[in-house]
Amino acid sequence: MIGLGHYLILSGILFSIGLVGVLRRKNLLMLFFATEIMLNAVNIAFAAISNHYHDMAGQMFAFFVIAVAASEVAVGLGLLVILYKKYGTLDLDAYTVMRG
Amino acid sequence: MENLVYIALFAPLAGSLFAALFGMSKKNIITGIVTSTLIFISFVASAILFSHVMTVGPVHVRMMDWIMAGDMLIPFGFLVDQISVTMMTVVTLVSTVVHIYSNGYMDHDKSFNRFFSYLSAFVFSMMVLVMSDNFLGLFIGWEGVGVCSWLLIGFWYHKEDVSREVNPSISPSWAANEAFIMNRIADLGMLVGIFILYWNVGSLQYDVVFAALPNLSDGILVAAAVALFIGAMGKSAQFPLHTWLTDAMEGPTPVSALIHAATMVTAGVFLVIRANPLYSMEAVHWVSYFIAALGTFVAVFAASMALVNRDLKRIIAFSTLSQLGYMFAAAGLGAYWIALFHLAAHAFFKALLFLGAGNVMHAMDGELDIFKMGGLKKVMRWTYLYMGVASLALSGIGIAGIGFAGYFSKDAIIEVAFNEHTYVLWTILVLTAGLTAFYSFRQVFLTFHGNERYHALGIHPHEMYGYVLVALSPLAILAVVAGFYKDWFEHFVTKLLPEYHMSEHTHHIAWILGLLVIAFAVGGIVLAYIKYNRGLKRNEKLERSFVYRLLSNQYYIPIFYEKTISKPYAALSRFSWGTVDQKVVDATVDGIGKFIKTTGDTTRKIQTGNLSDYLRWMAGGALLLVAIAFVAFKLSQGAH
Amino acid sequence: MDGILTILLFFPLLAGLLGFVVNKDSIRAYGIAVASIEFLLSLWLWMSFDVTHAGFQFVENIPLVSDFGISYYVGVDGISLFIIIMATLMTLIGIIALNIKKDIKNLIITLLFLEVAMVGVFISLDAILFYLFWEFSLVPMLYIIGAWGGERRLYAAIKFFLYTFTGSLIMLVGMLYVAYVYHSVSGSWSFAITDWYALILPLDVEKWLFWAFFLGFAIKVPMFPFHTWLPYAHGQAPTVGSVILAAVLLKMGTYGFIRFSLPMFPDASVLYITPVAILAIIMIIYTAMVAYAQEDMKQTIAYSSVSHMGVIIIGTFAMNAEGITGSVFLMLSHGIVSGALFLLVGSIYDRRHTKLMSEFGGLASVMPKYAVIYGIMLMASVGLPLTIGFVGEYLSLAGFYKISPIMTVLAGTSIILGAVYMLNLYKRSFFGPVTHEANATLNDLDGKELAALVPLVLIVVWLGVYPKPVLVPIDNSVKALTSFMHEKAQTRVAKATIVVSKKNKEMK
Amino acid sequence: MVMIAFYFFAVLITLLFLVTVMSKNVLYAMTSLAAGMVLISGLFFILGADFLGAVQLIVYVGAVMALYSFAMMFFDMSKDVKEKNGSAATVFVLGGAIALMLVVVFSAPVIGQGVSSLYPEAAGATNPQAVGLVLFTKYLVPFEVAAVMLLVAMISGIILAGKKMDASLSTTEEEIPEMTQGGEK
Repeated sequence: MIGLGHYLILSGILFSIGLVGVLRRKNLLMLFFATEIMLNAVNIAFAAISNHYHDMAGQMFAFFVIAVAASEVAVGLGLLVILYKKYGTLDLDAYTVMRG
Repeated sequence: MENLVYIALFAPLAGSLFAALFGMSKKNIITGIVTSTLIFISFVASAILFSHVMTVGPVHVRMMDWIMAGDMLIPFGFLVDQISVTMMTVVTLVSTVVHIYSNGYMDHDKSFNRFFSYLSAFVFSMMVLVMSDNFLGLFIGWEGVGVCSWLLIGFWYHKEDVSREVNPSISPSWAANEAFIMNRIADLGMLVGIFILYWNVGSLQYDVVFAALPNLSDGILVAAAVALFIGAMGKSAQFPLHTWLTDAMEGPTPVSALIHAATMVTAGVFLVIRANPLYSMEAVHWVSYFIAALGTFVAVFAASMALVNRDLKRIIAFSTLSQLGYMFAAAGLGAYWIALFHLAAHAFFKALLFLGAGNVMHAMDGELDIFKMGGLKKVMRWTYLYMGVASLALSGIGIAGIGFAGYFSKDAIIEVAFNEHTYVLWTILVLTAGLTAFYSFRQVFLTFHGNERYHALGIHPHEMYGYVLVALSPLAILAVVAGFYKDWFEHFVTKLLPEYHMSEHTHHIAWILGLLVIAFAVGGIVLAYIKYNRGLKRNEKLERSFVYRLLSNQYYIPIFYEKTISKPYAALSRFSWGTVDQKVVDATVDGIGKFIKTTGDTTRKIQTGNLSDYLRWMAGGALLLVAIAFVAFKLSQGAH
Repeated sequence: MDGILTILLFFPLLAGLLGFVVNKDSIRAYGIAVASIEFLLSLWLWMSFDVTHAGFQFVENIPLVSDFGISYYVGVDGISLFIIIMATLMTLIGIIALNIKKDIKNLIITLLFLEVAMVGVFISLDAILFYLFWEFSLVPMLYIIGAWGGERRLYAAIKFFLYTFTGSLIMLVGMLYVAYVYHSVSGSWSFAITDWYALILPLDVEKWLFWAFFLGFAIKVPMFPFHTWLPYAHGQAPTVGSVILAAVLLKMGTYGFIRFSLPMFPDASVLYITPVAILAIIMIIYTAMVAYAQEDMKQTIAYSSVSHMGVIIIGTFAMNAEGITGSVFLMLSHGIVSGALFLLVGSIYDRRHTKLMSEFGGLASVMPKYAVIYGIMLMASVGLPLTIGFVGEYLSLAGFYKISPIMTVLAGTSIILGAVYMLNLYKRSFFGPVTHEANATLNDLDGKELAALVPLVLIVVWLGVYPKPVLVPIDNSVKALTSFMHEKAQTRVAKATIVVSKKNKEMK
Repeated sequence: MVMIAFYFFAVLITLLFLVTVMSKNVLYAMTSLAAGMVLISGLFFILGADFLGAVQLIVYVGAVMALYSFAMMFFDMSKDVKEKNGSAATVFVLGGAIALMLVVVFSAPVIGQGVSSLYPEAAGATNPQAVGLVLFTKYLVPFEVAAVMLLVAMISGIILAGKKMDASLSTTEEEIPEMTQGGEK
């Protein structure tokens, strides 16, 4: 029988995959993809817990996560376009303005 | 009578404030006249109060509340009884004379108005001191006279500091600070005495405190007596806090006469007399004896220094110190009324002596070295007469119930010492009487007799103004006749002060004792006559001897104080500032700041500016946090 | 009048905001007008104050965050009343004596904001509100030192800010913990200090909290060894900054002890009298010596200020009405006297652009009025009877005598050492011949400076001779405080140490 | 049956996402991401969150992926992405450690006791109904806020991406300040 633990572990593995992506990739667009993976991983956990407790709060959170993700993509891509215009690349290593 | 009390008290204040209005403008004779008049009014009021106290009894007024906190209630209350009215009369009388005198003495000084403002302020403070009905009120006056003394010693503040060899007092402002600080040291003792009384009695009113004394434990009584006497030691310049008094001679001479001879310095004696119920307690017997012993020591100690001094005013200052010693000796031995009597008599003749010295100084263009004077009696006949009378009174000349003021008062003190079987003290006091006569007349002869050494300086001495000489006459008369009122005075003050009776034995041999003292005094005068009448013959060998140098350098005590107290204090201060404060305390604080800054500088390298690196750090941190949270949760679960 | 405290608090704030639109040339007059009105308002507060009543008056309590018991809770009692009046007075005097041309508009607005913070600290009866104003007061002061200060102003300003800020953070932790304990005892949140008073804490908690609060207050006072920010702040601050810093901001620390530490932790306060008193005595003697070693006139006064604060601490921990009343009174007198002394140093600095004593000498001949006022303030500073300085110093020491005679004698050396450095300063600067050419032609005090200083002289004499109108309201509140502490104390030692005065004397 | 479906989806999703993360080609990455999203909605259906699954399909697979593909047209993405992927070990250790951590946390029986349902599913209602009931009562305000947020995001996305649309892609650095100045005017 598939229990809550299965879903949570799946969610954890997917989250780690996303994290590896975030850490490994240098291309900003790829970073965005990885972020989406992490968000979705969390959504799975929410949905699973919601199902487990028969409580709608989890699903509600998942909805808001999706809303936030959508907004993030909209704004983030806008920013990416500007960055690309400015630097001509999306490579993270090119942005070192914050060097202390 | 209440109004008279207020008039006596506040007339000097009014005069001071009036003069202060003109304080920064140039000389205005009106200030001198107004302040003198107001002091005279105060004197008249005091005299009327005197007769009132004599015929009716003490007056006690309470003006208003001053400090109210917790259970402490301290009013401005004024008590005019036998002790205070005696002091009031003496103070205002001498003050009146000194004010009039100052009109002449200070007439060329550009700060004439300021001088009168200070002088009247002093009289006001002194009146507060003697009239107050509680210890803290006394303390107001106590500090007030201290400040006025500071202002007046440093009156010629513009003079520069010079080395101790040129002027032993360095400069007026230096002497003023020395006097103030030394007094402050003693004042701390006095404050502690006040605290002790307050917390054990619950009040500072004289009557309440004295009534409660029998209920207090011995330790508290001794502590209070000692603490209060420390205060008295400062104001009355008793050893070891005596050095400021001779340095205070830097002030104008009227100031020396009024403050540092007649009134302020006797405040310590006044305090002991005022607190006589405390000092008469059986428990504080040893403290009283110590007071007497210290007084006797100071008497001979100061007299010895006066023997060799060349400075006219300093000699008189040492003699003041010596006479204060006599007063403490009497008070310490329980003869309070005799101490008070000597205080009053001393005020008259010592003020006269100082003012006479002022005349000499005025004539000699400020020169004070008696080795440079001589033969002044030809040009300063009246001054010579006054100083002669005052010196006779100081030496205590008289016989068989007829004599100068000092004869009655000082003799009585010596007799008391004999009567109390303190023969060591008695011997020293008799010896000191001889020394006193010697140095007094050494000064008189060197100043007025012999060859006229001042010609070398190109000075043309002249007698003081006539009105000044007239103004001095009351003091001269009192210096002569005050002694005759001894019995009357005894009768008057012993209504309040404990009586003092000589034993039968003493009474019988009193005439022998008196004769002995007179013999010493006359001996001193004769010795001075032989040595100095013909003029000055310097004895170089003697002047180079160790004892002579010891005495003329005041036993090296001022230098000792400078070397062991002032200099180390200054060095320690600089050490505290330069090393402790800057290099330890502040450096620690800055060190913490620097540590944080260096840490920041070092860890700044993490800030590569590369987002990937930051993300890795973040992931590592998140991992750590989750791990900690998990472990902590597990542990807390395990604990339950 | 119920809203008087709110008016008192917000009037300078609004006036300060309005100040941004006032013309640069008339800003000075505007500042004086606003500060005068504020001062008159505080006098009105005193007039309407019921002197026979010991508790808080003009109380306003409006919940702000009711879930956490934070509210706009203000009120005054005899202890805070006069400190508020002094704060408004010293702001007024500071603005009158202002002698800065640079950017004066911002300076005056900053001063008005600072006034808001000062009034706020002393009227707050809610810990969060208190903390808010406590921290807020740092900002204008930081700005004053940093923008109008001397050469090392940035170092001084940052040191001042970080140092005091660190202390107050620890105090905040203490406050939050008290609130937490209150919550766990009563089940509801409250930051009202009157609620906290009623809270009886376990002894070991009291001890920890005492030190948490102590650190915040001690740095502000500043107590040895946390005092080193002060000389820098004073040395670099402009005159008006020094005046307000010395007169009012330092008092926040000692006020904190009386408002928080004593009534909230009576047992711990009694328990720690000895260590605190030893620190205070070190502070008195040591800083007096350091003051003596200074070459700079302003530094001498800065250190003397620290030394006198030691006496205030001594009085505060006397645990009887005499000492605590004395320490509150000494706060007032110290504020007025050291404020005046800083003003005086400021006037000579404006003329000569130096504060070194060796540069002066013989000033008494050249500037007699200046010398007279300086002399009066100096005498008040060394605690001469019949000046304002004596009453507080005497009562503080007298009160502490009950705790320990030996330590009182040590603390009492303040009157000797104070005389030493002050008279040394006066002698070096004012006495002797005029040695520097530049000093020979100095102008005496002008009208503006006299207008600022003469009122202070009058206050010094008035409260020295007749302190009763001020002393009685303070005393009433302090007596209520001591009897409350006595009631609340749990240990036997504390009950024995805290002296309850016999009864409240009636006002005649 | 559920078990088979779950493992099927789980394995596929994992593989697809691994492709997304590892692939050098952006097009492959995006395609596999979109596929993974679709499969996740399958998981939601299994969990009975029908409405959520539908939203997942519409929003992610429809809107977000469309946005990505449009964005890609701005960039020159036909070539493989060139990256310096240094110290891969750190990354995999970190990722692995976190995965392990999460697995341990989730598998440890530390949660689940004493949790009661805050908003229980309405009895007898279908999932979309239940969602609606909660969303428009308890979560009304957040819902509206989310709507506003989306609006703001949309407008800002348009403005950010749309600035100097006509300018060439080789815009030089100097022109950015001009842009901000232009914004101020």
